[in-house]
Amino acid sequence: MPTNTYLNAATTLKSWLLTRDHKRIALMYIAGITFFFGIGGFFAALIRLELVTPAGDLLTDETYNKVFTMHGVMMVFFVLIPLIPASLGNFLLPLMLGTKDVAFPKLNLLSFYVYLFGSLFTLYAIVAGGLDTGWTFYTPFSTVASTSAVVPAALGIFINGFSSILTGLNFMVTIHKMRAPGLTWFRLPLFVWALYATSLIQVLGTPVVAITIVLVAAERIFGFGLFNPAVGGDPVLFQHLFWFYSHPAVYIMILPAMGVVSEVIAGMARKQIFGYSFVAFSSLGIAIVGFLVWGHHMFVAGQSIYSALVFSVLTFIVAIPSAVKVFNWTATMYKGSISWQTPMIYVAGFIGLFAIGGLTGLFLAAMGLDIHVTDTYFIVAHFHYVMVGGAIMGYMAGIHYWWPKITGRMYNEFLGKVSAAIVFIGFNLTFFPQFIAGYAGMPRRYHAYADAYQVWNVLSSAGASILAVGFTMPLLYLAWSLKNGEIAGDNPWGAVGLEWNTTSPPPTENFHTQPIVTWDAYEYPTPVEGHVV
Amino acid sequence: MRSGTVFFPEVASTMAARVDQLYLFLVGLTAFFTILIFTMFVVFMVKYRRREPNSIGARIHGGMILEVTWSVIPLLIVLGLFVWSAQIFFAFARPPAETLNVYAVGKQWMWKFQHMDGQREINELHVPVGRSVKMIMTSEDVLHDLFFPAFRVKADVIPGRYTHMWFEATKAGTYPLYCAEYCGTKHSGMIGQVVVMEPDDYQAWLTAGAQEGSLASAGEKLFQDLACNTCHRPDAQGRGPVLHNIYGKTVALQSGENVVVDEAYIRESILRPAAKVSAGFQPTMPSFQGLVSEEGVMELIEYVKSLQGPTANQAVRPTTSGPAPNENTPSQAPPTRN
Amino acid sequence: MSNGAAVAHDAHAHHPALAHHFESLDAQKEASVLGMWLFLVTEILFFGGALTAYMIYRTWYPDAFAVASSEIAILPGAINTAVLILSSLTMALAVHAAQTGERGKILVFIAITMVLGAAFLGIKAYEYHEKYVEGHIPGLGLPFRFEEEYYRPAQIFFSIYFVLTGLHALHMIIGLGIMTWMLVLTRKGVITPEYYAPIEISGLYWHFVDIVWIFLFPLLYLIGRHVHHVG
Amino acid sequence: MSDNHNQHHIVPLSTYYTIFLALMVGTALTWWVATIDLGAMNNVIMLTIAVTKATLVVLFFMHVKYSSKLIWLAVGGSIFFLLILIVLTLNDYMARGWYTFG
Ligand code: HEA
Ligand code: HEA
Ligand code: HEC
Ligand code: CUA
Ligand SMILES: [Cu+2]
Repeated sequence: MPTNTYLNAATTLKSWLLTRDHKRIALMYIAGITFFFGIGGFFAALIRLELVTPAGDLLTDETYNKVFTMHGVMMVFFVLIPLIPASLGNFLLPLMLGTKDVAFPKLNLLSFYVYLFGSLFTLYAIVAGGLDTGWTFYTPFSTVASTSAVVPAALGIFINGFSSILTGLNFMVTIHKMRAPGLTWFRLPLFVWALYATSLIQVLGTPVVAITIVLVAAERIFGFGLFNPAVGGDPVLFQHLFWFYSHPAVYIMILPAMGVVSEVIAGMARKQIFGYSFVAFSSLGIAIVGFLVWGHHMFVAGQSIYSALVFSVLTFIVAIPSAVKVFNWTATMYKGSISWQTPMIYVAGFIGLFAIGGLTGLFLAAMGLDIHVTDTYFIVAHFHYVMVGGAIMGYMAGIHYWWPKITGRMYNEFLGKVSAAIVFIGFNLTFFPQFIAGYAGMPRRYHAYADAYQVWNVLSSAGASILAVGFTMPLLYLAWSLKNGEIAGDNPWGAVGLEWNTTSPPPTENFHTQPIVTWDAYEYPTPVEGHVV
Repeated sequence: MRSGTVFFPEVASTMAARVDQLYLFLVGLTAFFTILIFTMFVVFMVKYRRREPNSIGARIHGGMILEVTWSVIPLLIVLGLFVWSAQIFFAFARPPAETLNVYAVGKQWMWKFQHMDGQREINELHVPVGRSVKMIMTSEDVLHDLFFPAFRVKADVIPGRYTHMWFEATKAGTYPLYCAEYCGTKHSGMIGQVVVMEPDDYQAWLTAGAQEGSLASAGEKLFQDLACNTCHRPDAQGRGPVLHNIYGKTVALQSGENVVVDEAYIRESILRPAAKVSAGFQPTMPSFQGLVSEEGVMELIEYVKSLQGPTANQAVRPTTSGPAPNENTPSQAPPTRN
Repeated sequence: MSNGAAVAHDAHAHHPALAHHFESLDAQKEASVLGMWLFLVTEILFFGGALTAYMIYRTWYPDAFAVASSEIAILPGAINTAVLILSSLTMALAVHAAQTGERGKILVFIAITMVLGAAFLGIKAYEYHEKYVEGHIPGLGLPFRFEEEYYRPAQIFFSIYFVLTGLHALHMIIGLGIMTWMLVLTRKGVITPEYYAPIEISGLYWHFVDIVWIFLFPLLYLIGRHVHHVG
Repeated sequence: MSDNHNQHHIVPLSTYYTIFLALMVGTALTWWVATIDLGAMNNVIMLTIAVTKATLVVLFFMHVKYSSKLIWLAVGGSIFFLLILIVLTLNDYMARGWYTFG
């Protein structure tokens, strides 16, 4: 192990809590996000336990509603939105740009604490009465009917939003202003492009959900009636404002994962990404066109049918850049030198699951069909395929891929592959049946359901228990490797990219000498110096 | 109750098969692309697995022809899907000219249905086979959503406003109905069944169940009880406009706008008369908000709608002719709220 | 090579405000100005969400909104507009003084800016009080008084009025905090013609808040006024 | 924009005073316009004045006239996305009352 690393630069608690080092901040995020993933997963377990039988006998209906709401809130706002940008993004962005830190290190630390504060605030809301509005906070239920702790929970999400905004802002400035000499835009790794596109959404979208939350809170606290039909307000307006952010937000979740996939494929196949600029621009395309499609969540919500028409066609179009990415990745594999390490296994999983998740998105974009499937388990299956099968799988690939860089040690390859396989199997068993149950008519957010759907629910719950094992294993063997893992060396995969040009773990200043870039991304020299086959 | 196979809900409406076709096509499309891509990916992983520790991949940068191909083909596919799905959507949005109207009120946590002939039902809906049924729906509290899996149709039910949907059942039987928009504690208990009957059975059910008379006659009674008739008289001598024959007409408002008299407009006139004042009248009509329930409003509406035919002295109030109203879209732009 | 890095450090690191990861003060300033602008982008969309609600309801209830907005006295709003524009001028002058290194002037102009900001808030408080007296607060359990015809949509108008002006006032208060901090920095001699980025970006924030008001004034006070109760 | 480090541009004081005067005149003008009846043109004029005033502040007080393209892009971009929000939402409300065709 190198002697001078960011990990041993200082070891006091204070040196961690007040650090401005993007790498340490990234680690703190990883800890926080894992914690909330655990909580979200705990709620998921309760959901699946409840749904084993149709009767709804484990939890009361009130508790069940709180459970799935908190599951959705935790997973969306405190896990998936920060997941990759704040952890891997924070760690890697300056390394990939060949710079010492992000543009505003203090702001970076601040956004971590804002994240922590916001999410703990929402946790407090659970204690203070829970939240039963669903993660979507639809009015007028959330404003006039719900008796749960809507305001504290929403306030936590509001606070948390600043964290997301500040991270996005920080990254954008960093990418514009801090690139190493010679590192032009078209030499950037695709992960950086993906982070840039993500930041764009964070900066442009998050404020709108923030004001929406303010309006809901104003209605609950002061009794202002902006969405209240009783004074002539329109509940559907809330949905417009909410989805203006929350649809692009799903791309906040998937774009960074797509960036990871590009890196892992290039690194593991030791090959330039096929159609680099198409993959790069498709990220921007998704980010921008993604702002034009939010109304597809409201096809049956009472919006104008002409408006629905516009949103539908735009939704179909936004699927194209995703298709372009998938095809380019597959083409990249052609004549690669592909290593079968755990990250690559996860990427293969990502491709299959994201294809299903994305293509089922087309079912929903198809208005005439969405009428039948909206608000059923078909939707639940769709979004778990993209969010868990896509985003979480991408994260798992990335965390394994860069684990040696982050910690200087290797994880256990055998356990890695086994748990990847378990996750893949468990995942499909959990969520595939939900497509069928959904089409057969099972509504979502149901605490008790018709007997006819029980088959699918039992399968799903069985799958979830396998999935839980699959997610717990990495937690254990990764933790174990921190002390006992094999020393990784600076570039275990024999990959190119500035992050592999420094020690593992990197020094606080990231590089001992300022890198000057004279090559394109993923330009592989022969022979490659790597340790792992 | 019949709920179809474990894979499909019962196919029990004219639209269901059309929806299923699109669904099956998409299932095929998804299977095709997923298998294609996943197989290629895995095959490449095997075929080009790393054999030498130091080997690198071939230097390939990209190819324009491929990029264009795999952008344009999916684009054509999705545009085709768009057209197909939009056709189905418009068929759902456009009820046939002759429909059997049923009112539905969603309320935490039950469904109330009212038939034209006066039958009221809770969490159970009787409809005949082979006739288009139009649901005119509103909510007393929060959002709900009336969902008939067997008919492949659902629509949100929104407080303060009417939404519509229609279906034509094709097969007698009993099918589930659900609330599909989350509405609070007993959302999953807000369920019931729709009983589709052969026309004769339906007639029999109608006559057996007739209690208070038709909706319109209940409305007439309310009209008197609430003293509407003191102002709205058939002879243009009252303080308010004559309500005969106004349904479906376009009337002029004080503000200079015109508005089509449909359910939404009548509802608004009763609950918030000051919002749109008819031209030539003073806004003296009191609001009946809180004095009359959503069901009562529906009865009044049906009564006003039933006031067709000649009366004395019709020409007093200014009406302008306009396109026939389409109940599917409540009224002109701003008026859609109420 | 850590030696080389140290040498490079020495070359331009004499300025205490230069962070270790920036090449030069110029690069650092460019980054912070860009950062501030991106923050203002989020602010635009933040207010934009509420403005969207305003637009929707304005097109729904044009008459009610016109009547409701003419219940608000123009004079205080107009004075406040002038006060804010003047404060924007003094803010710009403060930045100018920072660029030319006239410390005394920076202090004076920032102080004037703050006084004007406080005056704005004072007038705003007076206006809120008027609304309270007139019974135009659509919530807090207070009685809402309005002519029957527009009773409900007027509540929506005033809800939007209070949300927008309230958030604007909150931004002013935060602005006053920032300005206080700028006074301290200037007093301490941190601000120099080489390093005045803090003043510059605080100025950007202040001007932005001014711009919001430039829109709020016609939108909330004036539009539709010619139709009803002109005065 | 005399030097390449455009951030160092110092705007002459006279510019600031001119802009200030223009803003004050604009405010007075808006008020006056509000009190006369020009039909639909009232709102158009008032909003045009507001947009002009805001543009002046952005260009001169906030130095965007002297700033890099990137800043222009940020300003333009945020307005563009705000318009998306407003236009696509309004589109729904405008079209709700339309008749279905066929
Ligand atoms: C990571 C998150 C994520 C992602 C990436 C997506 C991606 C997409 N989503 Fe999804 N979606 C959600 C998360 C996500 N979604 C969530 C959380 C909800 C529900 C929220 C709630 O109500 O609680 C939802 C709901 C949702 C709805 C609303 C349904 C309803 O409530 O009625 C719709 C409707 O159009 C939709 C569509 C799409 C489409 C078209 C894509 C596209 O971007 C997908 C593009 C990808 C592909 C198309 C696959 C790859 C391409 C190929 C394999 C090549 C072949 C391609 C073609 C032939 C086109 N989604
Ligand atoms: C990132 C997003 C995300 C993720 C990862 C998940 C993960 C899972 N989700 Fe969830 N889900 C949502 C987002 C997500 N979900 C959203 C947005 C909703 C909608 C909510 C709403 O309607 O409002 C929803 C709703 C939802 C429902 C529908 C509820 C209903 O409509 O009634 C169901 C039902 O099966 C479900 C199941 C699951 C399961 C089994 C998992 C599994 O994948 C979870 C597996 C994970 C674990 C079991 C934890 C692993 C253990 C550890 C990591 C160790 C523990 C660690 C510590 C203690 C530190 N989810
Ligand atoms: C005190 C007198 C009064 C009473 C009582 C009254 N109305 Fe009216 N109504 C009016 C007047 C005046 C108008 C026209 C002005 C307006 O549109 O508000 C009107 C308008 C209407 C309209 C709109 C007609 C059109 O052509 O635009 C309907 C529908 C209506 N009333 C129904 C009812 C019903 C139903 C009731 C009883 C529940 C009722 N009214 C009670 C005075 C009254
Ligand atoms: Cu009613 Cu759900
Ligand atoms: Cu979406």
